[in-house]
Amino acid sequence: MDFSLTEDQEMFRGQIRKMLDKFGGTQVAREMIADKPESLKKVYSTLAELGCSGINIPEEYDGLDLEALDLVPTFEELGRSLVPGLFMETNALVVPIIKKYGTDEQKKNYLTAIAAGDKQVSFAALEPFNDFSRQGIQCSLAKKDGQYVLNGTKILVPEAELADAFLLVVRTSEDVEDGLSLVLIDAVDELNIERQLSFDEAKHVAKIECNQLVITEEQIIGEVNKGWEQLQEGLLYFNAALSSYMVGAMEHVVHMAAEYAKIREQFGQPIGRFQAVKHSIVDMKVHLEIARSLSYYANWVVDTEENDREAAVYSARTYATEKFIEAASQNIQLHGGIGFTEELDCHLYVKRARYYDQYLGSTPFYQEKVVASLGW
Amino acid sequence: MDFSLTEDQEMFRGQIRKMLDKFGGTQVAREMIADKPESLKKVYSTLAELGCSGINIPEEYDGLDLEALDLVPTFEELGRSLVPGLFMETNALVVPIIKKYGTDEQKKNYLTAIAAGDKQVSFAALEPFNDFSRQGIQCSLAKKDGQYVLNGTKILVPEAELADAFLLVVRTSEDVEDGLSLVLIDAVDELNIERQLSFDEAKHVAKIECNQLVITEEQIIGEVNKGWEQLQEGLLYFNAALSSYMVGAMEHVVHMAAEYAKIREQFGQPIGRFQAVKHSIVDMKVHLEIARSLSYYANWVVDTEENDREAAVYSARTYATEKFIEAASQNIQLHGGIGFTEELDCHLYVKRARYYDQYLGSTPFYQEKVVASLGW
Amino acid sequence: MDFSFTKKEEKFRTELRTWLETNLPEGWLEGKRDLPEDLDEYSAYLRAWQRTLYDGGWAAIAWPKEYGGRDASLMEEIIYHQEMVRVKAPPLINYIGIHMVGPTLIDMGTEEQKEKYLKKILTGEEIWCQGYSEPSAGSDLTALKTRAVKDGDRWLINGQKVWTSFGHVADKCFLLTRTSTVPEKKHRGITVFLIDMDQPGVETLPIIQMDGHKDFNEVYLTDAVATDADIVGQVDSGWHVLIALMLHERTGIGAELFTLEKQFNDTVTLAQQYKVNGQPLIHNPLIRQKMAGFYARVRGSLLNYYRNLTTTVKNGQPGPESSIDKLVVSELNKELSSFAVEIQGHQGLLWDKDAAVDSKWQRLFLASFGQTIGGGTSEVQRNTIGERVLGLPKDMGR
Amino acid sequence: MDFSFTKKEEKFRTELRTWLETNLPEGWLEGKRDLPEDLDEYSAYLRAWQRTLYDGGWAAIAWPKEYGGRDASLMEEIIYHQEMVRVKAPPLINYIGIHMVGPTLIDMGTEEQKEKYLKKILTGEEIWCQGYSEPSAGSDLTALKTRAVKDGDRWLINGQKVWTSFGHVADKCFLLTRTSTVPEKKHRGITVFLIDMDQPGVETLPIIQMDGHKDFNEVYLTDAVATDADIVGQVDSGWHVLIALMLHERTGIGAELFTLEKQFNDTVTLAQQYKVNGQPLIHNPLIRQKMAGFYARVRGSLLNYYRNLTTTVKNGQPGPESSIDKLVVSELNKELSSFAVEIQGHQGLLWDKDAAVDSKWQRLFLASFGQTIGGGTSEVQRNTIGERVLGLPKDMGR
Repeated sequence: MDFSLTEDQEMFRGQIRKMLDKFGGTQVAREMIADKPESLKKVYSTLAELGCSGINIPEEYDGLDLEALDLVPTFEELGRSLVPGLFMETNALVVPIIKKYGTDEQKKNYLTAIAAGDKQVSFAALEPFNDFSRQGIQCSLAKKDGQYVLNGTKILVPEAELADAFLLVVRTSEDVEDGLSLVLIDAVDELNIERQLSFDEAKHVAKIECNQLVITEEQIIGEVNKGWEQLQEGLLYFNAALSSYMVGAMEHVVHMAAEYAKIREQFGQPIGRFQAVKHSIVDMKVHLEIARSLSYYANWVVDTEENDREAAVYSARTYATEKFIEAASQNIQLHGGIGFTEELDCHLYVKRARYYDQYLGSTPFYQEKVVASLGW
Repeated sequence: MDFSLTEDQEMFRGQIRKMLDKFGGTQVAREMIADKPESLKKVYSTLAELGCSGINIPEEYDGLDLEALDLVPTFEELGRSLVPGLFMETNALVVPIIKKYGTDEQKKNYLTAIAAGDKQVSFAALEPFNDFSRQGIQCSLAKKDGQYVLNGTKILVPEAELADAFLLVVRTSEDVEDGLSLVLIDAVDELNIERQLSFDEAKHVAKIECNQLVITEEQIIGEVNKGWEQLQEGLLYFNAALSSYMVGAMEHVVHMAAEYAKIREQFGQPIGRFQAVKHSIVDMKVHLEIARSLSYYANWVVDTEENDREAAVYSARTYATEKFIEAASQNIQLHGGIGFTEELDCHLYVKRARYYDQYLGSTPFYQEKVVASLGW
Repeated sequence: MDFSFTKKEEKFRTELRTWLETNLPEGWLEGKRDLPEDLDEYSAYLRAWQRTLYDGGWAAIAWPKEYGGRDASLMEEIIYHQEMVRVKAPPLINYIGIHMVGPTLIDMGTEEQKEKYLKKILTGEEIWCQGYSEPSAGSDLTALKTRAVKDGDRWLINGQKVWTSFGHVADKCFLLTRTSTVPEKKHRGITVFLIDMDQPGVETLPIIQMDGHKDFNEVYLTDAVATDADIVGQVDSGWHVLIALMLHERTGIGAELFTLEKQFNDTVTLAQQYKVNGQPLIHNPLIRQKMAGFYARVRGSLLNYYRNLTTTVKNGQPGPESSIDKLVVSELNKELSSFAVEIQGHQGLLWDKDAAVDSKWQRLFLASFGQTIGGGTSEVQRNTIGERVLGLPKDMGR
Repeated sequence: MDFSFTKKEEKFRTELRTWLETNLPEGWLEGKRDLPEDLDEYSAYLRAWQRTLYDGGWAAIAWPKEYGGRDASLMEEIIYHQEMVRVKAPPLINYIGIHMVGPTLIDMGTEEQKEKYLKKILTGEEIWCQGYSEPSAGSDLTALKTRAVKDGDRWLINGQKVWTSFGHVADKCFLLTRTSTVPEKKHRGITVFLIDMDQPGVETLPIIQMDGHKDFNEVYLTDAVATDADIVGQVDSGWHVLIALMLHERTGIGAELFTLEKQFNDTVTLAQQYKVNGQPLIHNPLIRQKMAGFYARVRGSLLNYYRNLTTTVKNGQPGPESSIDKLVVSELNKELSSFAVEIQGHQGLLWDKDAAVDSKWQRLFLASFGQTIGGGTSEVQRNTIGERVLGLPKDMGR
């Protein structure tokens, strides 16, 4: 038994951390708040140069043909600096789906470009006043006169303006159980993209309205009306990746809290001497380490056929989301007044934690999946 | 506005506390563990002498015709010393039901005897592997050849051996919504009472099996098939009383924890100086005070026609049960090893907290009642 | 036990309510409640509102009549806060002047100080701020380092204050300074000055908060000037003044509790009206359960406040238990506002004009982080309760 | 990353499993697992079980072969614990001898001590207890007051120990005493003695716990006798011995985690089989949600343990992070056993033979209160983690 990342994986983490430190860590996110995506774009081209974007892509499409686990250092480091962007959506959601359900043509078109860092794909799933569930998807794709016509509204589409393509979940049948399909849209120009104001200003989101948009059969991935099942495969990889991202972010939160508690003095003591402060940081640290263990395992198990594949991934996700927002919130409290300022990074972590807390499904949604997958 | 007990009520509290202190506080409960009910019986006759058992009984039945609020000091003090027995079942459940729904004959028989301290009534509602709900009541009362015949099993009937009578909830119709009735049984000899081992050994419970037991129409309270609705009136008073009992118990728990934290030294400090200990006791205290405010209001509102009558009572109950078990558990932790011994009282409070936690309905059961009563 | 108000109290409520209906800014009651964004306009708007209050005799009801107040009872103050919350009245720009500085001057100011300041506090002509916290003196105010040194017949003050609310609009500051570093106990050697904000030695910089607001300021003091006549109480006895002042702030927490109650009621409405997949949230059993939990806690906090209030009315001063209220309301507010965002699902992430219903929930959530820090962190509150209410031993360094 | 066991490890598992199937007490595997109530019979029964383990070569697998062990690897120890939990094997009556005293003597005992004690530890001929805690030295062991004073060529020991597990059956005690009160640092001046429990100066009284059990004892020492030959290490250097001993207890927490996992799985079965109003509990959405939460935490704790174990295997010693495991498992155990009682509704209040399913849940709930206290309270664990893992400043008095 060996439950740790390899030396290579850890070395790779070091490279990425160094690179992001050069960009100033959270500076990339802060520039997005100021609507300046240049640094983010550079980070992404550097990631591609380092080979990140090809990690989980087969060799025949110019990838490295490695596993989900090999993406963990990248995601943790991106989380540590709260780098926004579409890396997770592209490599941990779209890539696994295309690998498993895409046609040769789709693989050739998408995987090669993604491996090269030339294509970032966003995910348009959420709709206004619906949840992320079969019933919640009402955006419709109807076959009419031999053509597929798309109508409806998607909201909270991440980084839509940076996206080269979109994956959409759409309704192709009234059947609640089996009525959804997955569609890839490249023709970004034809989409009506409108920026939405985001609670997490460093994470840009947009509304997409499709009005009689015509698409071709080739844009549908896998089987029509089986989109929700196919999406689950992608969600497994995505949630494993998201857990790692949040672990990276949490790690930095715990670091901030502990280091501040060592130097900040009140009542003649470093505040880390007070048990209310000390124990609170300890609890954050304990949760972090357990989240990390869950996320490592999730990223390992997702590439296996183990029985607990779903349960492990969704447990990692729910645990990490819950503990990340808790730690990020507590970090502000521990910093006191200064933690409440825009100047310090504390609030950026709370906002991102809030952003991911219910992204693509709430905790009860995923907990029900855990229980169901275990056959309870 | 005056949100406090009157001086008379507080003076009355003093009398009861003095009396119970003479009995050695939790000594009464400890003697019940040793199966010696003598002290408990004496406590009850003393309470009757002090007039407690007639507080909420009309003057025409030799009572004091006071209100639920006037019972608060008694219940708090009984809780403080964890005195078991049927005082709450009798005065806060059976009395309100008989007052509202009983016939003149029933009132005369029961209320007069209760006021005099000559009759204690237990409550037989719970059944094995059912919950406390309409569906959960399956014990049946059927009319057959002009006679009422009772069949079925009740469990966890409190202090059955001390009871002079029992109130039973039984099924008189298959109708799930409207099929229950309330019955009073005096003829204790005909009941098959069998002691059950209780997790809270100071609180005796029993199983009652009724096998073709014949009862008369006069033993039914109020309208047949309307028993569940009528019971709700009693449950309001009972849960208001129970909140007070738990507030009294919690108060003693907080007192124990705080006093121990002042004298116990470790690492050269009284442990109450350590924030982990101090803040934990503070949280217990905060919860206690809020529980007390809720319970005072519950006992006031229950005798009014205010809109929030149900919401207030059930909020008091759920808050008090939740915070009492939390405080009682934490009290053991704060005492360290000695808190884990049989010798100290800490564990008695945890066991009683556990006993009441789900007694006559769980927290979700009562929370749903709160929400429903507010029309949300 | 009696939850009714007296006839006199009800009359007071009706009088205030009627006055508000006539005198609130145009359209306010109907929902036009936007305050100007520009700082000068904002300040002018709120000064005008305070002047209106003053003209109606509603600016400082708790002050003695001789100083322009109404000699209001505690219950009347409570009613005042309830009514203000009910109509979501504009903020009181001279809150610190009215509720803290004024009563303190009435209590321990010189005749000259009363003469000079009280009237202008009432009218809003002079807005006050407090100079308390410093970069290294937050929870521990005794660590303050801003020095006041006698220089001939004047005092020169040097140092830095932080978290000064209303600092950017204030004309005057109630300033804590260190005038002696000798004594063993650090809370001796502090002196309170009443200084002009509009002088060359005072520079104010806004602090940008995590919610984008700029409610607080850094105040830099470089040879700021005051005289003996500007001292409140005695030199080196500022700690007593500070404690007296805190006691005067007797009903602020009530206003916060009424606001919490209002926000809870709004959350109920939100859960009833907000639909997911066509179903109102309130039908969701998990949400129902949580709402019932909040109901118990919000009601419990309010009732507990009323119980403490009863003690205050009966004894003439608040008991130590009343220190519980601030901890409870700030922590509960934090959880409630988080819950209100959370139940909106992914749409809770939309902001401002794109918010699913009203971005006030998101704003409340962000602002709530400040409430468990400002005015004494929850950690310090717990120490105070532990020591004052339960008699537990004092913490390290206290 | 690799979650498989090596062939050698799997062979080890099979060997042990086969041996257990043959050698466990009659009917044990089928569920006849009642231990004798009478103390002497209980002791005899478990000594016999240990003798069986010894005869099979399974008493102390981690010890070096030369002392009667198997030189087992860390992974083999883990497998050993997993298998023992799987068959709910009888408790090891000489747990302290095998896992703590023995390894410490092998490490720092004299040749005479090794000769005299090791074999008898293995066979169960001599049962050991530890004399650590005292009435005023619980979390703070350095406060211990039991004095050992040289009297001619022997030492006389006076004082009181408490929470001595196995004290009532033990033949020998690994005893912490104070031999010097001079030094500034209280953890100097402690000496470890190996003493006879069966001597006039030693009296043992059982402590009745809140769950009715008597697992621990008070031990009164009145001129109890030891000699220089009974000292482990040097006079006044007992703290080092203690630390060495704690490091030897390297896999006990693993056993606790495997037990926790088993209990969680049993809880799942409970929720599937226990019916209320004819419906299995597991159909209740609130219960499903909580079970999913526990699943994440139990799996997370186990995985975290494996991660720490990997570090230990790679570095030859555990990292400071492994101190997290004890806190996590004891707190989680407390919540889980409370949950298992709670979901039984009112029937959770029935006890022993009247229990709705099996009163083990109620017993676990009560016992769980001891786990966050014994072996270092959760508060002390948090201090240790804060200081050793995060480098936070030391607490008062430490």
